[in-house]
Amino acid sequence: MTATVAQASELTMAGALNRALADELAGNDRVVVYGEDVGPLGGVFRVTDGLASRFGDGRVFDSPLAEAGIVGTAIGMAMHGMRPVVEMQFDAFSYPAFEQITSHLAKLHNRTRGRITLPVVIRIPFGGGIGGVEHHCDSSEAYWVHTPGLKVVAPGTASDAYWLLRQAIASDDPVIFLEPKRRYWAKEELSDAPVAEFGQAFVRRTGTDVTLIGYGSMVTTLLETAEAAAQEGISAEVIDLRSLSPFDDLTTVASVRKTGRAVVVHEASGFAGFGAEIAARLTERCFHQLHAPIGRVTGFDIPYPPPMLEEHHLPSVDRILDAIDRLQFDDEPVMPRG
Amino acid sequence: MTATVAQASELTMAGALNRALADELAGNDRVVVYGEDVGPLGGVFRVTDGLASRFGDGRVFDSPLAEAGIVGTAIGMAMHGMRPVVEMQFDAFSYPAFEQITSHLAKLHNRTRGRITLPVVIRIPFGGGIGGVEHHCDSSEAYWVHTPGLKVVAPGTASDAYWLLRQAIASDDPVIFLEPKRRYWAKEELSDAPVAEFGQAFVRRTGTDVTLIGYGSMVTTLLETAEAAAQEGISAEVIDLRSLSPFDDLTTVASVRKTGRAVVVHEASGFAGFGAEIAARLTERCFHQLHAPIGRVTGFDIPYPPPMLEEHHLPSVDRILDAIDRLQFDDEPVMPRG
Amino acid sequence: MTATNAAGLLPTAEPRALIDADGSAHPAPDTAMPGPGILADLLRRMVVGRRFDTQATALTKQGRLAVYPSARGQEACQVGAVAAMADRDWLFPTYRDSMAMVSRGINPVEVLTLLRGDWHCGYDPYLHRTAPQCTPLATNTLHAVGLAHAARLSGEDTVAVAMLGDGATSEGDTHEALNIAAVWQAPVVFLVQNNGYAISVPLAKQTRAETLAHKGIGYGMPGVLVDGNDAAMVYAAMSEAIERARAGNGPTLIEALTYRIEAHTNADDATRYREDSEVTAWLARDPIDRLQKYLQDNGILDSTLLAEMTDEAEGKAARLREAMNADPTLDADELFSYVYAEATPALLEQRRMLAEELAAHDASDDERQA
Amino acid sequence: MTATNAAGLLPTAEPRALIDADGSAHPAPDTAMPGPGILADLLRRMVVGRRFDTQATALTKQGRLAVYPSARGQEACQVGAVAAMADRDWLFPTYRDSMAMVSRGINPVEVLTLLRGDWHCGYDPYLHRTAPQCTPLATNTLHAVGLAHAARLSGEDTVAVAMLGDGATSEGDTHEALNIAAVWQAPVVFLVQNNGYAISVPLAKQTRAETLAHKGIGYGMPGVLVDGNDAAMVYAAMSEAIERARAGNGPTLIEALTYRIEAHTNADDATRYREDSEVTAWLARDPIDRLQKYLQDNGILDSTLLAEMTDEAEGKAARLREAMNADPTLDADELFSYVYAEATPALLEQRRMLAEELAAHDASDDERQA
Ligand SMILES: Cc1ncc(C[n+]2csc(CCOP(=O)(O)OP(=O)(O)O)c2C)c(N)n1
Ligand SMILES: Cc1ncc(C[n+]2csc(CCOP(=O)(O)OP(=O)(O)O)c2C)c(N)n1
Ligand SMILES: [Mg+2]
Ligand SMILES: [Mg+2]
Repeated sequence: MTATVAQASELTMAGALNRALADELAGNDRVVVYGEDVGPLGGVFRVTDGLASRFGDGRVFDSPLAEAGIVGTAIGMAMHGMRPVVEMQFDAFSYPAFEQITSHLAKLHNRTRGRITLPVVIRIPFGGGIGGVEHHCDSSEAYWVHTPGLKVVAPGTASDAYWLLRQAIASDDPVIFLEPKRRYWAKEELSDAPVAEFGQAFVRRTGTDVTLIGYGSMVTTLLETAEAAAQEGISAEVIDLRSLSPFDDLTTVASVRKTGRAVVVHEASGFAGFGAEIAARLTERCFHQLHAPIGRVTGFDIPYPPPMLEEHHLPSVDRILDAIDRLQFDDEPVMPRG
Repeated sequence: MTATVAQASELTMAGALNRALADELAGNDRVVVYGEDVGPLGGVFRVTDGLASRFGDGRVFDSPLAEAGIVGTAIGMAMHGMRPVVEMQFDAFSYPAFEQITSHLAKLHNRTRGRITLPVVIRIPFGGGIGGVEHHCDSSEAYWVHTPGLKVVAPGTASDAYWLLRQAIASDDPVIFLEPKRRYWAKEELSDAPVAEFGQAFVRRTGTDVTLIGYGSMVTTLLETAEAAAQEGISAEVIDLRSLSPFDDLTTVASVRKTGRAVVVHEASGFAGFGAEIAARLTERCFHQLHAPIGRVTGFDIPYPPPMLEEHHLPSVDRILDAIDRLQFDDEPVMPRG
Repeated sequence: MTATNAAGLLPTAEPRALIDADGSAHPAPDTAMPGPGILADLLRRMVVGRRFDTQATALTKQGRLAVYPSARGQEACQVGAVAAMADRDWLFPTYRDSMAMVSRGINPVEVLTLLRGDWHCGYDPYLHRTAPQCTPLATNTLHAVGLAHAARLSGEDTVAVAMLGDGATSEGDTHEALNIAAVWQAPVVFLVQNNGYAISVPLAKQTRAETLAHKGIGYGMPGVLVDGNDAAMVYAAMSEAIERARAGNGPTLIEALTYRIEAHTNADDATRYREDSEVTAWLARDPIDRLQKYLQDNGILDSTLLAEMTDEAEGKAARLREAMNADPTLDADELFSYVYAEATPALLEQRRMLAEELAAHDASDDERQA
Repeated sequence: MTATNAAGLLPTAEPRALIDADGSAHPAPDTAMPGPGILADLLRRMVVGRRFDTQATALTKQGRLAVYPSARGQEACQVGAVAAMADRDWLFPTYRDSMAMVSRGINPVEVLTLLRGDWHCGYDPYLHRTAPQCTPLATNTLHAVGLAHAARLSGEDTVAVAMLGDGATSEGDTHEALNIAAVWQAPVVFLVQNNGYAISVPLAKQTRAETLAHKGIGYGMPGVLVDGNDAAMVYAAMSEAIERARAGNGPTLIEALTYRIEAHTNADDATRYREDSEVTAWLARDPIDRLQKYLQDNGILDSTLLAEMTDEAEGKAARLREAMNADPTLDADELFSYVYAEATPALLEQRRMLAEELAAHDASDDERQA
C-alpha cells in the first residue's frame, strides 16, 4: 500500500479519492467500480474521472439506474471473489438499496458462518453545505452504524480520504464509505502513510480543557472552533473519528478522561443520531471524570432544509463555542468570551 | 373515541389490535386496511381476522407483494384524503419500503408547507422471542426514530395496543406502529380510555431507587424485573414509553431526577440503538441528579440470532437486575442480592 | 405461436405519429388529427414553454437559480400531456417537467421555488392538482397509482398522469407501480419521456428491450409507442389513454421518443458523453418547427396569431425574470412549522433556540453598525 | 402490427409440455424428449425429493423443526432445474426449494439447519455452488445476476439459476434483476415456480398479465411458459436456457405452472383462502405419477428400478429422521464469531460478557445440584 503515492502532492479530496480508486484498480484486478454515471462522465462529482478510459468498461462501468440492483449485484460479484466499489449518487439515493444492504450485505458473512465474505465498498457522498436541493444533502450514517456487519467510515481530509478508501477496499468486510461532499474541493498534501489503522480515530489537535469529537465535514469545522476557542483561553482537543463503526473507544475515552468535558458534533439530526451513541458510551466510561454532561451540536430534528436556509441547520463554529461555554467552566478560571 | 369499547373484556394484544381496526373502519369510511395477506387470511398473526368479510374488499384487501408499492400507494391514497393502515409482514420486510418512508412519507408534509398531510399508519410486527428464523425478528425502531416527520409508537400491553392504534389512525401525521409480536397473545382487560395522551409515556409502576425505561415487549420484562428487585429491597419505577418519537421528556426526566438512577432496555442492538438517545438526553437533563451513568441493557451488536440461540440475545430479568446492581448503590444501604 | 389476446398490448413497430418532422401529415388511419383549435393551442403552449425554459436557463447564469434541468426539445411531451388532462385530473411530475407545470397553469415563480432554493415546493398541490416535482426517481409513479385508486374507490372519475424518464424505468418502483396499477385497474397513465439519456447513461445501457413500451404486455396493460416530438400525436395518445382510464378500463404505458437538447442540468457537461452531431440531428426534428409548419401549410396559423403567441411568451418571461430578480423573503421559523401536523415540544424548543441565536446575532450586527 | 423481431420473445399460448398429466407423450415438434436415462433419473430425484419433503413435514409435528414450507407438488420444477445444471453452475434458491437443494447433493440435515434453528445456513455455499436459501423475496435474483456477471468477466462459462415464486415477481428487485441481467447479457436463468399463491394471495391479485412469462419481452429476453408438473419439460426448457446463457446469448425467464399442494408452511391454514376441490384437481396432475406412468408404458421403468428408487428415498428419510432426532450442539460464542471478517474489540468484549454470564449460571446450577 504505497505504490504511486511516492510522487505525493496537494490534492483535492475528490482527486485523492480518484487516485485511491486508480491505485486499487491498478493493483488488484478483482477490483471493479460501477454505479450511475461513474463511467464516461466520471461521476457527478468527477471522483471516477478518467477511470473508465484507463481501465476499460469491464472494470469501470455505468449500471442501469437501480440502486438495489447495484448493491444486490455487487453482493453476487463479491461472492465470486470480486471487490466491487459501487457508488450511490447521493445519500437519499442509497435508500432504495436499504434492504440489500441491511438484510444481505451486512448479514451474509454471519449467515454462512464466515464462508462468504463480502468485500464491497459503497461510496456515498454525504451531508450538505453545497446548496443542494432536497434529497441531495442527507446524512444517513445513523442508519448504517446501527446495522451490525457493516463498517462505516468517513474521512475528514483529502489525504485521509485516499488512505481510508484504500483501507476500505482492502478490508474483507462491507464498508459504507461516506464522502463529505462539501469538502470534495478542499486540498491537502497526500501523506505517504495512513495517520492511523483502519478502525482507529486520530487526534487532529491536542488540548486539555475539552474534547471535540466529529467526522467527515465537521473535522474542519472543529479545527476552526478549536482555533477560536484558543483565542478565548480554552484548550480544545479535536478527535477525527474516521471510523464510526467499529468505534475507537481507546482514543476517545483517553481524551475525555483527560479533559473531563466533551462536545460531539455532526450535521445529521440530533434525535437518535450517532452523537447519541458517542455521548452515551463515553458517559458510561468517563462518568466520574466528567464535569458536565457531554454536549451535542447537531442538525435540528427536521428534514434537510432548502438551500437558502441550510446555514441555520448546519453546526457552526459559533454554535460549537456556545456548547463549550455551557460545559460549566464557571468553577474554573476561564477568560470570558469576547 | 369510545364506541364499542363499552363491552370491554379480556383481550389478547392481537385481538385488541383487531378490534381497534374494526372500530376505526366502522367509525370512519376514509380508513382503509391493506397489505400482504391481510384479506381473507386475516394476516399471518390474524390481526386483521374477519375484517375483509365484514367491511368488504374495497376497505380491507390484499395488495400485490411489494412493500415499496404498498407504502407508495398509501401516500397517494392519503393525498386523496384516505387514512390507510398498511401492514409490513415482518420488520425486515419494511426495508424495501425504506425510500418511500424516509424520502416521502416523512417529508411530504414539510415539503408542501403543510398542504399535504399523510395520515398513514404502518403496522410492523417487531422484535423477537418467538423462535422466528432470520429476518423475522428484527427491531427496526432506531431507523424510524431518527427520521424527522415520522411518529413512532410501540404498545406494551393489549389495552394500550387498542388505544394507541386508534390514536395513531386518528393522528394526521404518519405513524410507524410497532407491534411486539411475542406479546400478541398476552391478555389484558380493555380499559375504557387511554392511559395517556398520544405522545406521552406512562408510569406502569412507581418506585424510588431506580427508573427502568422500555417499550414494546420489554414492558412486561421490566415489570417482572421490578418485582424481583423489590425482593432485593430495591424500589424500581417502570416507565412504558409508548411513544418513542415524539419522546416524553417530562415523564422520564421527572422520574430520573427523583430516583437518580436509570436503566434503559430494548431488544435491538445497543450500538446506536434508541437506548443511546434515551441515555444521552436524560443525562443532559439530569446530570447532577445522577449517582451513576445510565445503564443500557440491549441486544448484542450482532445480526438477530437463530431461534435456538435467541435467548442469549434478548434482555432478561437477570441481566437487567445485574445492570441495576452496577449503578453504584454501594454508598447506600441496599440488601445484598440473592 | 405467440399468445394471441395479449398481443394487442404490444406497441406498433413504428412510433405512432400524426405530423412528421418536415411538418407534413403522417398517414395514420386509426388516429384522428386533433382539431385546429387544439393544434394551435398546443403550439401556443410549446412556444410559451420553451421561452420559460430558456428564461430559466438564463436565470442560472445570473445566479438566480441554483440549478435548472432544461426540457428543451421535450416540449411536445410536456405540453401534449397536460393539454389532454382535465382540471380534475392529477399530474405527478418530475424535476424535468417544469414546462408541463407552467402549462398546467402554475405560477412560474412557484414552479421555480424548488430550484431557487427558498423552499422545496412553491405551490399548493391541491390548487392545481399537481404533486410536488419528484426528485427520487420513479417514486412518484406509486403516488399516482395510490391517488388514482383512492379516487376510484371514492366514486370519482379522476385520472392520474405519472411522468417519468427512460432511466427511471430501471427502478423497482416503476415495476411495482405498473403492476399494482394493472392489478387494481387504477385510472393512471404512465408517460415515459424517453429522451435518450439518464444524465450521461444512454438508453442502450438502460434496457435491452426493443422499446420501453414493450413492458406493458408484461403487466397486462397496453404499451403505446409515439413520436414524442409530435405534439399532435402525444396529445392524441394521452387523450385515448386518459379516456380509457376514466371509463374504468385501466392504466396505459406510453413511451414518447424525444431528446434532451440541453445538458442534464446547467451543471452538467454533455460533451463528455455524446456527440454534437447527435444533437444537431435532433434539432432537425424540433417539435415547435414542425407543428408551426403544419399549421401554416394548413392555414390554421397566420403571422398575427404567431405574434400573439410570442408576445404572450415574452410577456410571461419578462414577468418571471422580474420576479426572480427580487430576493425571496425567508423565514427560518418555517424550518420547524411543517415537520409534523401536530407540533412537538422538542421542535418548539429548537425553534426558540434558533430564534434567540438569530436575535443575538442581529443585536451584535447592530452594535457593529453603531 | 406488432414489433416483429421482438415477438420471438413472447411465450407460447399454451404451456410447453412433453408428457401430459395422463402420462402420454405430448406432441412437441420443436422439443426433443430427454433420453431414458435422464427421465429415469428425474423420477428418482422426485421420489427422493418428495420423501424428504414428507419427512420434513413430519419433523415439524414432532417439534424437531420450527417450521417447514413444503414444496409437495412442485417436484418437477425443483428437480428438473437442478438436473439440468452442471456442477460448476450456481443455484440461488428460496426457502421453498429444499427439495432442489437435496437434489443438488446437499446433506438434508444441513438443508434443514435454517428451519431447525441452530444456525441461519447449515452448508458451505461454495462446496455445492448453492447460495443460502433466501428469505427476503426476490433479493436473491440480484445476487444471481452479480455472480453470473462476475463469472463471465472472469472468463468462466458458469451459469446462475435464480429461483423465485409467482408472488416474488411483484417485487422491485425482480424487475431490477431481469433488467440488469438483460443489459449485461449475464448468464442467468430465472425460474419462476408459479404455484398459484403467495401465502394466501392468488395469482389474480398479483398480476394482470396473461402469463408471467410475458414479462420477458419487456426486458428483451425470451419468456418461456412450461407445464411445471412435467419434469421432462422443465428439464428440457432449463437445459435450453442454460446452454443459451453458457454460449453467451444472455438470460431467459421461465415460468413453470405448478401448484403448492400443502399449506404455505405447517403453520399456515390454507382452508381460509382456497377450496379443497382445487387441491384435488391438481393432485390429478401429479408430477411423479405422470412420469412414472410414461416410463412404465415405454418400458423404461420396471418394478425393480422403482423399488430401488423407493428404497433410496426411504433410506435417506430414515437417516434424516435419525440425525434430526439428535439435539444439535450449540455454541453461544458463535453469535460473535462471524459478524465481521475482522473481529472488533466491542464484539470480543460482548462475547466475554456472555461467556461469564453463562459460566456463572452453570456454577449456580451446580450449586443447586450439590
Ligand atoms: C432514486 C434516485 N437515484 C438517483 C438519482 C440521481 N439522478 C437524478 S436525475 C438522474 C437521471 C434520470 O434519468 P431519466 O429517468 O431518463 O430522466 P431525465 O433526467 O432524462 O429526464 C439520476 C440518476 C435520483 N434522483 N433518484
Ligand atoms: C420482502 C419480503 N416480503 C414479505 C415476505 C413474507 N413472505 C414470505 S413467503 C411470502 C409469499 C411468497 O410467495 P411466492 O413468491 O409465490 O413464493 P411461494 O411461497 O409460493 O413459493 C411472503 C409474503 C418476505 N419473505 N419477503
Ligand atoms: Mg432520460
Ligand atoms: Mg407462489
